[in-house]
Amino acid sequence: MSLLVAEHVSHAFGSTKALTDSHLSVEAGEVVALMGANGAGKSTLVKILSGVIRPDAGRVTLNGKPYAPESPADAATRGVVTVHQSTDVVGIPGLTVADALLLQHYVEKRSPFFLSRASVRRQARRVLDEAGFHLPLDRDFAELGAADRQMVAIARALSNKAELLILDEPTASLSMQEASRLYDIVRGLKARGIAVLYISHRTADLAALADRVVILRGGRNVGAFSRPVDFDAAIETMIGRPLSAARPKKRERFGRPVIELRGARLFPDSAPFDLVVREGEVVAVTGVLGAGKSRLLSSLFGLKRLADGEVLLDGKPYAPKNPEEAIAAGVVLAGEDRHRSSLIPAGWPGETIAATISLPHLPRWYPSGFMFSGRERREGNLAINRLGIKALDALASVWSLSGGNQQKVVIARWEAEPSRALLLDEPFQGVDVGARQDIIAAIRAHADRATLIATSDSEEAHEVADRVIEIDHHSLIDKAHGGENGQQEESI
Amino acid sequence: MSPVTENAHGETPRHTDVVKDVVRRGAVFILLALLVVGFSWTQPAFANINNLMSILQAVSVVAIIGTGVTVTLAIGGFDLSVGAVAASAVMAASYAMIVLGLNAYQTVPVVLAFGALVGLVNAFLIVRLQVPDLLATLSMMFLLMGLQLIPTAGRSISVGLILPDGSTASGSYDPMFLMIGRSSLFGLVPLAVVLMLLTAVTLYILTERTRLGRLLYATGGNELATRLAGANTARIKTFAYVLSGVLAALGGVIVAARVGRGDVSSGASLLMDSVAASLIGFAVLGLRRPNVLGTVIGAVFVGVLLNGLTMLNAPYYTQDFIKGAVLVGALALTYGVSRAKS
Amino acid sequence: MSPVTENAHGETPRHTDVVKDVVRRGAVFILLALLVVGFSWTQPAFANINNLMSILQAVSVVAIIGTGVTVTLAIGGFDLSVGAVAASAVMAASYAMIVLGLNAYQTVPVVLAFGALVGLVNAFLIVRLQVPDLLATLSMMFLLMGLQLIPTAGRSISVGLILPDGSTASGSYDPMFLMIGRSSLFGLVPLAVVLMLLTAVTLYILTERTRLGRLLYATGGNELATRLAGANTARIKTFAYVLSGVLAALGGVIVAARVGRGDVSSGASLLMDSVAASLIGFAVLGLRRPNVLGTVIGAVFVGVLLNGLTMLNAPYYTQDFIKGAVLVGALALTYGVSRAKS
Amino acid sequence: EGISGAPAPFDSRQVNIAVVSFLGGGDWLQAFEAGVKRQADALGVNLTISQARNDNDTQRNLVEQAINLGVDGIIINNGRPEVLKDVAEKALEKGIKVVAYDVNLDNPAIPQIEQSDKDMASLVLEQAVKDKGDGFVGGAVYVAGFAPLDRRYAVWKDFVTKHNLTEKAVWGVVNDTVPASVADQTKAVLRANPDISVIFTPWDEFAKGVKLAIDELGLSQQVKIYGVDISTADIQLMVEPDSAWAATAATNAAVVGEVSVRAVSLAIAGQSPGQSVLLQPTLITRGDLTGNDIKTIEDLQQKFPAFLKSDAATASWIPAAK
Ligand SMILES: Nc1ncnc2c1ncn2[C@@H]1O[C@H](COP(=O)(O)OP(=O)(O)OP(=O)(O)O)[C@@H](O)[C@H]1O
Ligand SMILES: Nc1ncnc2c1ncn2[C@@H]1O[C@H](COP(=O)(O)OP(=O)(O)OP(=O)(O)O)[C@@H](O)[C@H]1O
Ligand SMILES: [Mg+2]
Ligand SMILES: [Mg+2]
Repeated sequence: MSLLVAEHVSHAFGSTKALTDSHLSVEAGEVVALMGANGAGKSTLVKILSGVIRPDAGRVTLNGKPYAPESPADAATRGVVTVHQSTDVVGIPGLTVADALLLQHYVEKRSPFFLSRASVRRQARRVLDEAGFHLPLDRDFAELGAADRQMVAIARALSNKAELLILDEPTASLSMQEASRLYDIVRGLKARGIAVLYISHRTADLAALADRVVILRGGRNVGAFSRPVDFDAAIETMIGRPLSAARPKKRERFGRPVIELRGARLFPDSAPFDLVVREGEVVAVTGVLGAGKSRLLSSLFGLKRLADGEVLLDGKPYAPKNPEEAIAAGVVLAGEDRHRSSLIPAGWPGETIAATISLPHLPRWYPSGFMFSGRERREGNLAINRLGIKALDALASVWSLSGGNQQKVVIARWEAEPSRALLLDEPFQGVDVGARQDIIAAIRAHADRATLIATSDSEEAHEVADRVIEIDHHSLIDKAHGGENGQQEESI
Repeated sequence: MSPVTENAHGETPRHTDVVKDVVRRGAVFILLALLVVGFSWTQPAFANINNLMSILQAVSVVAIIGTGVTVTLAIGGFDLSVGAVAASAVMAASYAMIVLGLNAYQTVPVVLAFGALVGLVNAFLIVRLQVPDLLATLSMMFLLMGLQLIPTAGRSISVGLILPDGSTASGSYDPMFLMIGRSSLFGLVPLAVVLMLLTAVTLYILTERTRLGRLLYATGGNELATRLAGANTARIKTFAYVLSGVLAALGGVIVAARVGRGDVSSGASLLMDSVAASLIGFAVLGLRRPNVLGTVIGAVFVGVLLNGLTMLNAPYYTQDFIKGAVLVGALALTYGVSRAKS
Repeated sequence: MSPVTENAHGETPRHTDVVKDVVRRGAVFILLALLVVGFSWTQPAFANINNLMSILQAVSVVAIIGTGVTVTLAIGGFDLSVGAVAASAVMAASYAMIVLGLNAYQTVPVVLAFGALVGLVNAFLIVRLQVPDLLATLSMMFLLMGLQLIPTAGRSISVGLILPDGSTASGSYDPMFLMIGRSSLFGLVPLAVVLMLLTAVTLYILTERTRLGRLLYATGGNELATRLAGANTARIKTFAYVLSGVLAALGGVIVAARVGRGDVSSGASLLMDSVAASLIGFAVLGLRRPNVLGTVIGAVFVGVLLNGLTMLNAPYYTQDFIKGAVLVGALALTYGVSRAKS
Repeated sequence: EGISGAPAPFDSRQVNIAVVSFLGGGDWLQAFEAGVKRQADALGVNLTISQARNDNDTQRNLVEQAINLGVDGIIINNGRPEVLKDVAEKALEKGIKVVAYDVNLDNPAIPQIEQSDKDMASLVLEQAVKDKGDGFVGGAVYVAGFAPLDRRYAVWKDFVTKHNLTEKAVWGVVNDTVPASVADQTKAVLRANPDISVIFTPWDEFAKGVKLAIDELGLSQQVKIYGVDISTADIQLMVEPDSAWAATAATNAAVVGEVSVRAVSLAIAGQSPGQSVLLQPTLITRGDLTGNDIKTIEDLQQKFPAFLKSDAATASWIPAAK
């Protein structure tokens, strides 16, 4: 008997049918991968199984008994534990990391009512140790980056007595190191007979773990593959067209230097390094968690100051004090964690796709100050077509988009106007393979600017960049002369 | 095809949904219309154009101050000092004319500048020292409640005021100044109402139809994202608090011009009423967010209610009750009707 | 790490940082100590133990109501109705004894139940109808301001009250009830102060040292995350509003027992003062978040200030001014000193 | 220091007196406190003045604080008997003398000073009946819960039955902008009830609002105001050409302040001022003011000596206030 069986499940958000008559079964001790392009309905199915939303139609059984969780708490008590895609919903700004790790303990009626600082630390330490992660327990959760948040979520989920563990893009912002630790953990769970439903856009994850792959497209089941999985075929089924074999052509010659760092130090005690990014060149920076990728980009964007060294922009000294100055100088950044760094909340003016794109360009698009001309809508629709954003109209809310399409909107913002240097921090978080190609094509289409991308995924780095450099302990290890052509592993 | 484009197959919105939506968006308007019809029917004098103008005049101060509160709500803040600013502006205007002997053309700019200054100080506390907005503006409120009384040692300011040093103030209210509160355009539309409409239209356009307005809301929605998009959020927030201060001072000018003297008051009821107007504004049009149009309609709504109840000779203590009950009703309609949707 | 939240890396705290931290965490305590020393020096009667008890007694009501406000702030809400609940509780207690002839043992539970009921209604509006908290509790405030007057047609309630039907109420204040406000333990510590301390300790433990407390703060910090972790946030929020209502009613009981009659009041100053105490509490210990201990210390702080200033014969309007100025000072120290850090 | 020839303790040391007012502001309180200061200066008394701002609990606290301060005497200005009785007794137990103005603490040891609200309201309403005759149609501005207003309004109710008047409407509000808000209400009332010819305003702030409304509606010939209380600002409103404010009745608040200080001083010196000290109100009509060219309170005091001072609670050793 299957552990979990879902049949004829449908769900609509207003007029958007996120899931139509879809089905899924998971056996005990099996790792099932759920694949689908952005907006295919994966997270919607996860939310149904974890009791966040109720399906419009369909039937789910768990261990043969009807299963219709009223709430996340209900799902958890029945052994279905979920790590959600959004890292915003993991912990509480203002409370500590330890509290975030123990949030579920606080809900449990059985755990002791009174707490002390020592008991909280002790329990949190135990949760972390079980997962084998290292995190600062006393730090405010708000200070954690996306990757650390993801680790909190995973550790917390593992501490539950789960029969079915659902992981919705758990590795989106993890580097190879943490990801492989997660693989070990998942294999351990499997060995204990625990079922795992795993969602990821990284083929590496799926290749390492999946016993079976279920593919959704447009909210419907369109295929299933068993081990050994033919991922090329799976991806084709998933995006509904063959993946273009042609890799984006790497340029041989670049223009003048745009960004030059000389003797730069990210922190007073880190090693100095040089970096030059030229017109038309795309440079990717990779490195493990906390290596300093984000730090490098934010120093160039006026959010942080370099501890030492000199920066030139187009040959002239460049030291922005804030993003305003950086943008005025032509240096733009799309931050990691789009919810915090780029989007206006739902239901609030400026939540539309058009407004998300137009926010930095308002002075140029509306020089009079009055916004009567409707230019942002036109520009928004252009972007929708150019990047293949799955939306009806630019005046739709970005919150009605799936995670990957939201990310495309963020990229579209900085594609809408020319810039000298484009800085992208983890631009492919949660973006499906097809969409990644769209985005890469858009990024590479510009020969007149320099692009610097920070990503923890070296596959992605090699796919997008002319040159990949690694950062470690806050300093660059330049592999520019290494064979980036030869090094390109099979990536999707 | 993406699910989003699939609504061709999707069901057309159901009938009950449409009704719900009308109720939600129109709840306040429907209640307002019912009130007007009900009052006019029971008391014909209510629908008299002069009475309607009186209602607008009565709400003008609260509406003007309320739009300022709305702008601070839009940037994600909250200005608790508006009532005290308005109360201090009444004192300041009276002081300027009666003690300093200024005329209307000098007094009005001075008082508005005073409001702007308070806004600047609020902004300094909030933007530079990063004091939470409620906390900063609450302190400012207490500060002003005391400050307004210091120049006259706690006395109300009227003609013939005896100053702390024993001498008698020689100035008087400039008749030009009194015009602001007492004259009417074409003998029909009180100047205060004209000021309210001007403020409302200007701020409506500013907040809903300009770049700056977009940035105001963006700052309130996600300050970090707005800053990363290159906006100077510190300046935007400062603008909002200065605007709120100036509008509160303008409200004070109108009160002073109407009453013709400077009375000691804490401004607490002005604060409550203008916050109420801003908050009812959330329900107007079902927008569920601060908006200038909603604020003004919210103020008018309360004004109609109070005027009508007074005409029907409802005891004063039932008025607060009915005000609260109608508020709760409007809210239940706006928010409750479609709670399944959110 | 996000570029924006990351901290200076690796620096050991410098000496100035330590000083700054002490100033930031201790700003309110340092000011409080300075005040006490200053007042005792200029006016020896100030440091008299009876006077210190008077201060505590004077702040007890505000502190108790303030802790309720603090709990609602902790869940990310805001209860604007507490002042009106307390004012209505005074009327309800008086009505219960004078008109209905109940005794103390019946009156107190009835009044506290009334507070709980108001909290339930607030919670219903906020949790079920999803009305924004400010809006819901503001409406409730207006509702109560009117409602408290309806049973007596706007009259104050004192012995010998003439009812709307013309008869005379026969009850009177139960002396046991008056004890709540007027008696002292060991002839020294007023019962109201004991109640304040009990409330403070209970709520301190509840909010800082229990699972429920964490869930309260978690709901306020990120409701969705808390719900996804399996908590019933609707019940948590309801609990907070009911608690706030009960504490406000308790505040009202103490006021009633002190004044011995039911006078009409809007509760506006109780609201402002208890909100002020909660907000000053943010600065206490440099926590920058709502916290019960801070609220009580904030209330005491204001109480010391006002008592001392009255003893020094400062006119009331300078008291407001100084209250505001000291608030701003405490804030500037708490928030400003370390703004480079954040 | 001390006043030579005065009884103890005035001859030997600084005497401290606390004044605890229930009100928070307004012309009346200003004048009262001015009178208190004048008489205290003449006596060389050190004052602690505080206001409860209409809050019962605060007033108790302030009285307790005065006890903690160890003053010689306390003047309680307005307030509620139930609220103050036991703290006043506590003060007496500590040997502190207490006098009360306009609040009946029902204790033989506490001299009562009274401005008769009943007399004030009767004076001005009798004038109204004289002007308009029995059976006129009127309205009153009134908010319950303020003791003096309650007493004055009760007199109006008596007049309504006794003189067969019609009370068409009762309205009123107490907030930050009393005159403006009352004006808004009054306009609504007068539009709904055009037959109202008299409006009784038991507080001068109400009168200001009603006058504003009448001016805005241009009804100053048809509707007349009969009020209570007086101040320089009120006088100016009454003498305006075509003013609707026909008459008011008042005691001189400054004199009340002086009498209160004298009474508590007598008590401190062990010389009883008597259980009850009554201050007589004066009726002031618009005609009195315009006829005598009175523009300020000072003018009024010159022309109406009864308004200037009271010989209640005096003694040879108490110097007159200047
Ligand atoms: N709250 C919502 N309101 C409206 N539409 C929504 C909402 N959430 C999801 N959708 C829509 O439902 C569809 C399925 O979204 P879902 O989040 O399940 O996709 P996904 O497969 O998880 O995509 P991704 O890989 O990008 O995370 C999308 O078209 C999306 O736009
Ligand atoms: N709040 C903080 N306090 C102290 N150190 C911090 C803080 N935030 C970040 N750091 C440190 O700064 C360094 C650079 O972090 P950065 O965010 O640039 O790394 P990254 O390579 O972008 O990693 P990630 O994959 O997490 O985004 C790391 O050593 C990190 O530990
Ligand atoms: Mg998803
Ligand atoms: Mg990073």
